[in-house]
Amino acid sequence: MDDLYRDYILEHYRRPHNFGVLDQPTASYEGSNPLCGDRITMMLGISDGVVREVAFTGRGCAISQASASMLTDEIKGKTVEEVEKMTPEDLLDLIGIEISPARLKCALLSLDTVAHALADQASGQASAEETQPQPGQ
Amino acid sequence: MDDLYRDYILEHYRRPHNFGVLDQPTASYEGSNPLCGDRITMMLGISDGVVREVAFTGRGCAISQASASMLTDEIKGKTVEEVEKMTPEDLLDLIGIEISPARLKCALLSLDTVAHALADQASGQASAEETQPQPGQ
Amino acid sequence: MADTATPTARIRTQPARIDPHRIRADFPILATANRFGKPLVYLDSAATSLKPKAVIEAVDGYNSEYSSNIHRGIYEIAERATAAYEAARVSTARLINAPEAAEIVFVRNATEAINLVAYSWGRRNIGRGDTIVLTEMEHHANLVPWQVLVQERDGDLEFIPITDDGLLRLEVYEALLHLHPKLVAFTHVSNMLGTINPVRELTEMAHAAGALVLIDGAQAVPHIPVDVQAIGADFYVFSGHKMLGPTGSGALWARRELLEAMPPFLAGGDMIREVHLRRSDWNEIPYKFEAGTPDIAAEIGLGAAAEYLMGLGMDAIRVHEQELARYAIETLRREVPGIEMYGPEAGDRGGVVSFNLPGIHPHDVAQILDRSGICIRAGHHCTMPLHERFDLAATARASFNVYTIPEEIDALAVGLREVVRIFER
Amino acid sequence: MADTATPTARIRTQPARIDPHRIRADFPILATANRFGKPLVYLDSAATSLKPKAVIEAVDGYNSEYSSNIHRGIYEIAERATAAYEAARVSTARLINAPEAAEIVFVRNATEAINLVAYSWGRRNIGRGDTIVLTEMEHHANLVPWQVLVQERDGDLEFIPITDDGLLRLEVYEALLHLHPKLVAFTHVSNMLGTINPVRELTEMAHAAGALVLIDGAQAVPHIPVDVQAIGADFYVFSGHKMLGPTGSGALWARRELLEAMPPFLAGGDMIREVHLRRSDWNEIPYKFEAGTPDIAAEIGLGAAAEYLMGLGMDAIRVHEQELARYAIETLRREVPGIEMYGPEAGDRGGVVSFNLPGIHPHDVAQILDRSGICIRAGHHCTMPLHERFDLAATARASFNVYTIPEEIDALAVGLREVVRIFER
Ligand SMILES: Cc1ncc(COP(=O)(O)O)c(C=O)c1O
Ligand SMILES: Cc1ncc(COP(=O)(O)O)c(C=O)c1O
Repeated sequence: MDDLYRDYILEHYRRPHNFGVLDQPTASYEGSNPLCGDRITMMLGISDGVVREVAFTGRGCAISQASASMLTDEIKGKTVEEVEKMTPEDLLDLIGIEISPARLKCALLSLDTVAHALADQASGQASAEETQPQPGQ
Repeated sequence: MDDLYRDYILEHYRRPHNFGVLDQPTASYEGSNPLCGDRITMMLGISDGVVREVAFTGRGCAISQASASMLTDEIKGKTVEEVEKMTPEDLLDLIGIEISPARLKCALLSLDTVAHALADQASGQASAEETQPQPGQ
Repeated sequence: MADTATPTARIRTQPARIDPHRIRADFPILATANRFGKPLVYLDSAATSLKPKAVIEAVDGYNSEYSSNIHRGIYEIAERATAAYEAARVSTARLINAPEAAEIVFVRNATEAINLVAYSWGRRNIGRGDTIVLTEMEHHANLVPWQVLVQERDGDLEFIPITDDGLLRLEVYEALLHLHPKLVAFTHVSNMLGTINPVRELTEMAHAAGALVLIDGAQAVPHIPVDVQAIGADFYVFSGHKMLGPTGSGALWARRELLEAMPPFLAGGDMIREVHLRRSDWNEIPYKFEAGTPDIAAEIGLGAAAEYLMGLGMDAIRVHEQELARYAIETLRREVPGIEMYGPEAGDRGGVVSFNLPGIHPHDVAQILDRSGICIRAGHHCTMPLHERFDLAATARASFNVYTIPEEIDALAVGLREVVRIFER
Repeated sequence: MADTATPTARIRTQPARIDPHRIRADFPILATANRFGKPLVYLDSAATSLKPKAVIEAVDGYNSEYSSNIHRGIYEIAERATAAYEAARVSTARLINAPEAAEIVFVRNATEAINLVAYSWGRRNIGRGDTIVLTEMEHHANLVPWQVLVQERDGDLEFIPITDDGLLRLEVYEALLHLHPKLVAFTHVSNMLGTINPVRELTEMAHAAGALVLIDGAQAVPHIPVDVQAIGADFYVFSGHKMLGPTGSGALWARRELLEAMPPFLAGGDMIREVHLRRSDWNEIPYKFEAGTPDIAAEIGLGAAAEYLMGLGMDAIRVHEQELARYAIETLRREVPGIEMYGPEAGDRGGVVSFNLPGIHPHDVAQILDRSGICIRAGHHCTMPLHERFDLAATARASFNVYTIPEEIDALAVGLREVVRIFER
């Protein structure tokens, strides 16, 4: 029916993959999108440069939650380098629906949060918190 | 030719009546219209409540100078009370041309200055200076 | 829509009424359709209103017939522009029953008006330990400027809390007034809850405690009769773009003595009397506060909007929108099971209905409605603290105006059922 | 006009030229006539420009097809409005070759832009004894905000004097730079003298002395190619309404690092990231500086104006207006005996000619020209100190734009001879 709300998107939203917490994440970050009230915490378990475990918690719109669910599936088992190379376009291709400009922030929150988690880990911190800039609220 | 620049207006502008200074004015005021650069000093010689002498100096557009010239003719010999009662309409009638809103300040500067001179005299001061408020510059 | 259309007919006609169906012909945008060919169902008037032809043409007329600067030109089109601009000030003053047009300062929007007061009045009157009382339901525009001010001047903010129904708790207000605030600032109508605050009572209480009062009328002036003299307010602000006027237009009204005592805010041309290299004198009000070339076109449009509203009659507009609010609440409650709505129960409330569907994010609601041409707002509506108060991440909001018809609320109900169906499938 | 028409033909055509006669068809107002049936001869473009159809229609399109608020709506017309508003930012950035669109802050006019810098940057960076260097030829907009600032912060103003020809005295500037000013602010093109200042050189000298540079481009952006990167400026400001755009539009450009380091100016919706009752975080640039609902319609119109100007080509516009200035100076000197003109001798000057007729007040000049449909400005043009410098109470000013044709200058000459005739009769 609606292009945006295909069955698989809603399926991911209702039963998100990898939803939950890791006991000992090696990288973790809470990203948010204050305009929408979307909020996601990404937790990664990395060893030997490979993302072995991944989990997320949070609340938000179907787009942001489905995006997080699909992204976690995608990056599990990838090398950190591969994950760092992922572009917004890659994620949008993965999601497979056309996202309007107003919803881009929702769709990309998960990738943005993963990127922050990896950057923090690289610079030795963990679990910093930062909100995502808004193009006007 | 031009309604505003009738012969008698230009005549008053070129050869203003009562242009000059009084030696011993009993009331005097310098009014100005910064937007135009019009500037008029009105001097009155009052005794027994009657304006016996009047003179003005200043520079400005034809409208402001002609207005001052005609006003001084008009008030000479009048009682202070009569002069105080003069309204902008009275002065405009005297000038006898149609003044557009943008030029009203020019036309009325002389009367405004006389009113200030009389008010200052009544309150015991003399020769104060004040500029006229502008409705936007 | 057929199954929900019946209740429409039940709304009784009364003497002072507007005919929204006829009014709709005045709004060119209502003849447009979205990318799927669906007609526009615009339910986001609290964000910005649509513009009637009278306003569009006022702006157009200036731009294409007499575009020129004002207050300075000695030629025909400049005099026409000056007259139109000043006539707009008179119309704007009449709309809120200001004692004189010179007390209307034209600004870009309500936000600028509040900042003007915070900078000009606030920097001079708020010092260390001085208190400003606000409410928990303020729009960010009537909150953040005061945060910045008290932070800079070492003053304090206090907040009138609200009940779960979205009403101000007057007994707490009473107690806060014992702090002898310098200023009490509150919204006339809440843009999220629809609450219409008892502004006259709030103002009297503030004055009795020695405080000045600023009222944010952004959501009031477009919708209910406003009489600043009857209210007794000191400052009253509103935006043109929410009251059928152009973006870029708006007004600060304040009592003459206040405006005269306040230093200028923005400095530049037009607000001065005399300028020398090292000092300047200020012009008289309102020009002292209108530095530079104002938004002549927009303010002329604001005047046209004020005349349009007065032509319809603010009382009649109020009746229309109150009925719409009641109808919306009834209809959505009946047609959309599980819907949660916020704000006071019908009665005295503005034409704004905020709601949530259980388990569905408002952004998803808005996005799905968009396909059907239905425009609602989703988010925090620039009232984050109010959303925090209710522990809500976001809400969806439908808001009305003179051109809103019950059929659009029916369409919303149908759309929301569809949203639920999609998410439940 | 016949007797003065010949010289027109003498202006040679060159490759990069605009055709003002064809351009005139784009400006609906040029088809109007005054109350005596005389066609409009608009020679007051330095006060505000006329608006082409492209701009009028951009405003109209927003108002009648997709009027909605921006950055927040998830529905079609709101996305269209957001896209149009942000596209206008891109066009505006391109016009002055700004490195990125995010460095363009939309404001009402040049005046607001300068005040924004004076409040936000100035309050934080100018303290006791700090010096700001201006020039004697500044518009009040680039003078009074700095007067207010240094008075409040106990700083100092110094002024670069000008020669009798209206050129900045660089040797004095050099000396003033030894005072280690924090800021040097000057106009790019004088609105009274037509002087085009050597902005790149002035900027380099300021930077070498450790000062930041603010350039008032209100009279430059509409008329000459402007490249803020080539100039090396720190702040550059201009108004939309003088560059064929709507009133209410304008821009501050500043380097990203400066904007990011500056605190917000106006506070409210849209400029925040998160708001709590007692504290808030700011949004990223440029949104941090755009509080509340902006003048969406006007800024969209500004984008259309920028595109229109770039379509004509700023180099070609410059050639056209330079020729007009030269033609005006020649023609008036020849046709109007005794006329006094101010500013640099032809050569590198903008399309502005200020003058006086001996013994006749400029207001009378303007008033008489008005009967013939000729619009010029009379007064101090918001440059009172500059008029004091030349010991002038007022001047008359004719100023040009893309739609100005030599025939209009001929008409002015005829009109001025008529003025002289009236006053000499
Ligand atoms: C050189 C200069 N700077 C600044 C301004 C102020 O422009 P605005 O009134 O649009 O703010 C003007 C316009 O009069 C000007 O000519
Ligand atoms: C109650 C209230 N106050 C202030 C504002 C701010 O209005 P503007 O963005 O036009 O300044 C709004 C609009 O969103 C509002 O609803």
